[in-house]
Amino acid sequence: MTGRHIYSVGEINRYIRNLFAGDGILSAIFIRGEVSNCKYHSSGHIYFSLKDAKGTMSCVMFAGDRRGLPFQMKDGDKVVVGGRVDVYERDGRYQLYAKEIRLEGEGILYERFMQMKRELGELGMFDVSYKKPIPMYAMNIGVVTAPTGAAIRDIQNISHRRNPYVQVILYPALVQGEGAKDSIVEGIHVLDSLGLDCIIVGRGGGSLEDLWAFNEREVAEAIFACETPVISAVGHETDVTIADYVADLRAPTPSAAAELAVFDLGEFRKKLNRYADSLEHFTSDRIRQDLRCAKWYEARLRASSPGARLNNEKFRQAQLLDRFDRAIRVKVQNASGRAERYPELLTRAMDEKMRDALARRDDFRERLGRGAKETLARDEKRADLYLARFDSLNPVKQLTRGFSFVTEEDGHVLTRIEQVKPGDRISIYVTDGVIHSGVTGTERVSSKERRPEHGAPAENTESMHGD
Amino acid sequence: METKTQKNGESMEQLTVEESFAKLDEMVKRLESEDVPLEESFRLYQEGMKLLKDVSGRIMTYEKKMQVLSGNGSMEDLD
Amino acid sequence: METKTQKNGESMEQLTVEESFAKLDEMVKRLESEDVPLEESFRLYQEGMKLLKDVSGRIMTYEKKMQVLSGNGSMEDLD
Amino acid sequence: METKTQKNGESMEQLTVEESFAKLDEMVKRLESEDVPLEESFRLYQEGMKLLKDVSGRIMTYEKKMQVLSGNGSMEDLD
Amino acid sequence: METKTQKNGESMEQLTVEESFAKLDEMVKRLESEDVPLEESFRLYQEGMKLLKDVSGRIMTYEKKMQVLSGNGSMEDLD
Amino acid sequence: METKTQKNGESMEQLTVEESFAKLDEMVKRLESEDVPLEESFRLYQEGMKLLKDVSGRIMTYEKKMQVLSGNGSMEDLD
Amino acid sequence: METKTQKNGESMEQLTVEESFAKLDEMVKRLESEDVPLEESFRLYQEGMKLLKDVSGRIMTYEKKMQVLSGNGSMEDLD
Repeated sequence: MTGRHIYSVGEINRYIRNLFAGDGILSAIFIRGEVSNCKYHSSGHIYFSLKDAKGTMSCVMFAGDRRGLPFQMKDGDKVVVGGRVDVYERDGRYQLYAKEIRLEGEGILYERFMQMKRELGELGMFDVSYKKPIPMYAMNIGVVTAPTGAAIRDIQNISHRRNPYVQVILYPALVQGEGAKDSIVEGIHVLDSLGLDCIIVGRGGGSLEDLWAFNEREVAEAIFACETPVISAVGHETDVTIADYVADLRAPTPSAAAELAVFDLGEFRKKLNRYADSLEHFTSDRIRQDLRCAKWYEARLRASSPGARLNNEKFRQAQLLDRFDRAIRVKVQNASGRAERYPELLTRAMDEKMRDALARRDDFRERLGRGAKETLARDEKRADLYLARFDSLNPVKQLTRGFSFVTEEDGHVLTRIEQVKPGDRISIYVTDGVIHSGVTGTERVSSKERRPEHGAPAENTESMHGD
Repeated sequence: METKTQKNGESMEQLTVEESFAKLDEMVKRLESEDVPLEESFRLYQEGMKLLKDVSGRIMTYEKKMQVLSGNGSMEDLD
Repeated sequence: METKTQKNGESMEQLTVEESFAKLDEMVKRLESEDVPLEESFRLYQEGMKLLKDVSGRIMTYEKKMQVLSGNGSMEDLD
Repeated sequence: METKTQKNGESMEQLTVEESFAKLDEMVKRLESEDVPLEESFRLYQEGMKLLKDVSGRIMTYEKKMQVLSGNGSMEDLD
Repeated sequence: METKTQKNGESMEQLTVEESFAKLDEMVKRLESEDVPLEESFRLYQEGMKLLKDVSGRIMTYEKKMQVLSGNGSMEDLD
Repeated sequence: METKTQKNGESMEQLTVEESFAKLDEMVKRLESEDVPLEESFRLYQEGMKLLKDVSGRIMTYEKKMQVLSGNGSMEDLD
Repeated sequence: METKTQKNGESMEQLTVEESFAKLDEMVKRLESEDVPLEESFRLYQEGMKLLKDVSGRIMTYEKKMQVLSGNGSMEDLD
C-alpha cells in the first residue's frame, strides 16, 4: 500500500458527489416506486422511501419545494417522483431530492408535461426577463376561454363587480378535446391584434387530461409570442400547466385572474380621494401654518409696537419738563431772594452813616452854643466887676458936709462962671445923687482966681445910670 | 416629467393613469416637505386637482357590457 | 431684497409669502432690539403692518380659492 | 450733531426723539448745576422748553398715527 | 468790567445778574466801611438801588416769562 | 480847600459834609479856648451855625431821597 | 486899634469889648491913685460908667442875637 495516495473519507465523499453532480441523468430524473416510511417533519420537510421489487431509495422533499406535491402523500402510494439524486457528504449516502411528485395514474401524461416543461425551460421561455407587467389600470381586457361554463361567468361577475367601466372581450374558444389547442392559439392571436391592455387565457378545473391543451407547445408558443400581457388561469389552485409557466402572470383560477386584471373601482376612487385629501391636507396645512405665522408676526409686531415706547417717551418728557421747571424756579427764586436782601443791607449801612452825621452835627451845635455862652458869661462877669469897682470909686462919696460937685451938661467940671450962661443946664452931684438944674445967672466972686468960662450952675439933676 | 408638464398643459392628457399617479405621488411628496412656499404649494394643489379630475374623467366614462368576438371578427354584447 | 423693496413700494406685491415672512422677521427683530430710535420703530411698525396685511390678504385669498376648488366639491364631483 | 443744531434752529426738526432727549438731558443737567449764570439758565430753559414742545408734538403725532394703525384693527380687519 | 460800567451808565444793562450781585456786594462792603464820606456813601447807595432795581426788574421778567412758559401750562403758548 | 472857603462865602456849598465837620471842629476848638474875644466868639458861633444849617440841610435832603429810593418810594421817582 | 480909639472919643463905639475892658482897667487904676483931682475923678467915673454901659449893652445885644440864632430854634428852624 506504500507509495500510493491515501484519501480521507471526506475527500472521497466529495469526489463521489462531484461525480453525481456531473451526471446529466442524475441531476434531472423521474423515478417510479411505492412510498414507505413517509414522515411530514415539523420543519416542513418530508422524508420518505421509494421502493420496488428490486430495491429501495431514501428521498426528501424540502419545505421550499412542497408546491411540487399536489396531493397528501401516504405510505403505499404508487408515485412518480421528479428531482435529482445527490450525495449527502456527511453520511456518505445518496438520496433523491424530490421536486415534483405525481400519483402513478397520471404518470405518463405527467412525464410528457415534465418533458415539455424542461424543453421549453431550456429554451428560456419561462425566463422572468420575458415577463411583461400586467397594467394596473387595464381598461380593455381580452379573455380566451369557453363561452359557457363557470370560468367566463366568474370573470364576468367579478369584472362587473370590480369595475363596470372596464371592457371585457371574450374570444369563445374550445378548451378541451380535439381542436382545443388550435382554437386557443387562434384566440390569443385575434385578441392580441386588438391592442388590448391584457388577455386572460384559461378554463375551469378538470383532470390533467382535461387541462392538457394548456400544456401543448403551440399554446405555449402563442402565449410567449403575444404582445399583450397574458394572465394564465387554468383549473384550480393546484393545477399547474405549461401555459402557467409561459404566461406573464399565473392566476390560480379564472376568478383570481379577473381579480388581478380588473382594477377595483372602489379602490381606485379611494385612491383618487386619498390624493385629493393629501393635496388638500398639505395645502391647507401650509395655509394654516402661514396664517399662524402671520398671526404670530402680528402679535410680535403689536407687542413691540411703538405704543408702549410712546408712553415711556411721554413719561420721560414729563419728567424733563418737571426738572426744567424746578431748576429754573430754584434759580430765579435764589436770585430774587438774593436781590431782596440788598435794599436792607444798603439802607442799614446808609442809615448808620446818616445817624453818625446827625450825631456829629448835634455835638457841634451843642459845643458851639456852649462856647459862645461861656464867652458871653465871662464878659458879663467882667463888666459887673468893673461896675463894682467904679461904684466903690465913685467921687460923689467924697461930697460930705455940704460940698457938691457941679458939671456942665456935657460933664465938664464947672469951676468958673464963664463956663456957663443963663439957660444952660448943669448937674449938681450930692452924696446921694445928682440934682439937675438950670443956670439963671452968674456972678463973679473973685476974678484973679477964676477964669471966666461958659456954663451955669445946674438947675435940675439927672440920676446916673449904671448902678 | 414635471418640467415637461409645466411647458405644455395639453401633454398631460397623454399621461397614463400610472404616470399620473406617479406624478401625483411626486406632488404630494413635494407638498409634504416643509420648505414648499405657499405659492408653489397652491400651484401644486391646483395642478394636482386638475390631474385627478382628468384621470377620473378618463376612466369613468360609461359602464360597459362584456362583448363576445364572433368568428368573422364582429362583436356583440354578452348577456 | 430689502433694499429693492424700500426703493419701490409697489414691488412689495412681487414678494412671495415666504419672502414677506423673512422680511417681517427681520423687521420684528429690529423692532424688538433695544436700540431702535422711535422714528425707525414707528416706520418699521407701519411698514410691518402693511406687509402683514398684504400677506394675510394673499393667504386668505388662497384659502378661499381652495374652498372653491375643493369645498364645493367632494371627489364625487370629479367624474 | 449738536453743534450743527445750535447753528441752525430749523435743523432741530431733524433731531430724532432720542437725540432730543439726550440733548435735553444735557441741558437740564447744566441748568441744575450751581454755577450757571441766571441768563444762561434762562436761555437753556427757554431752549429746552421749545425742544420739549417739539418732542411732545411729535410724540402726539405718533400717538395719533398709532391709534389709526392699531386701534381700529385686529388682523381680521386688515382686508 | 466794573470800570467800564462806571464810565458808562447804559452799559450797566450788559452786566449779568451774577455780576450785578457781585458789584452790589462790593458796594455794600464799601458802604459799611467807616472811612467813606457821606456823599460817596449816598452815591453808592443810589447807584446800588438803581442797579438793584435793574436786576430785580430782570428777575421779575424772567419770572413772568417762566410762568408763561411753564405754569399756565399749555405748550402751545411758547412761541 | 479851607482857605478857598474862607475867601468866598458862597463856595461853602462846595464843602463836603466831612470837610464841614472838620471846619466846625476847628471853630469849636477856637471857641472853647479861654482867650477868644467876644466878637470873634460870636462870629464863630454865627458862622458855625450857618455851616451846621447847611450840613443839616444836606443830610435831610439825603434822608428824603433815601426814603424815595428805598422804602415807600416807587422806584420810578429815582431819576 | 486902641490908639485910634483914644484919638477920637466918638470912635469909642469901635472899641472891642476887650479894648473897652482894658480902658476901663486903666481908668480904675487912675481913679484909685491919690493924686487924682476931684474933677478928673468925676470925669473918669462918668466916662467909665458910660463905657461900661456901652459894653454891657453890646454884650446883651450878642446874647439876644445868640438866642435868636440858637435858642428859640430847634435845628429845623435853621433854614
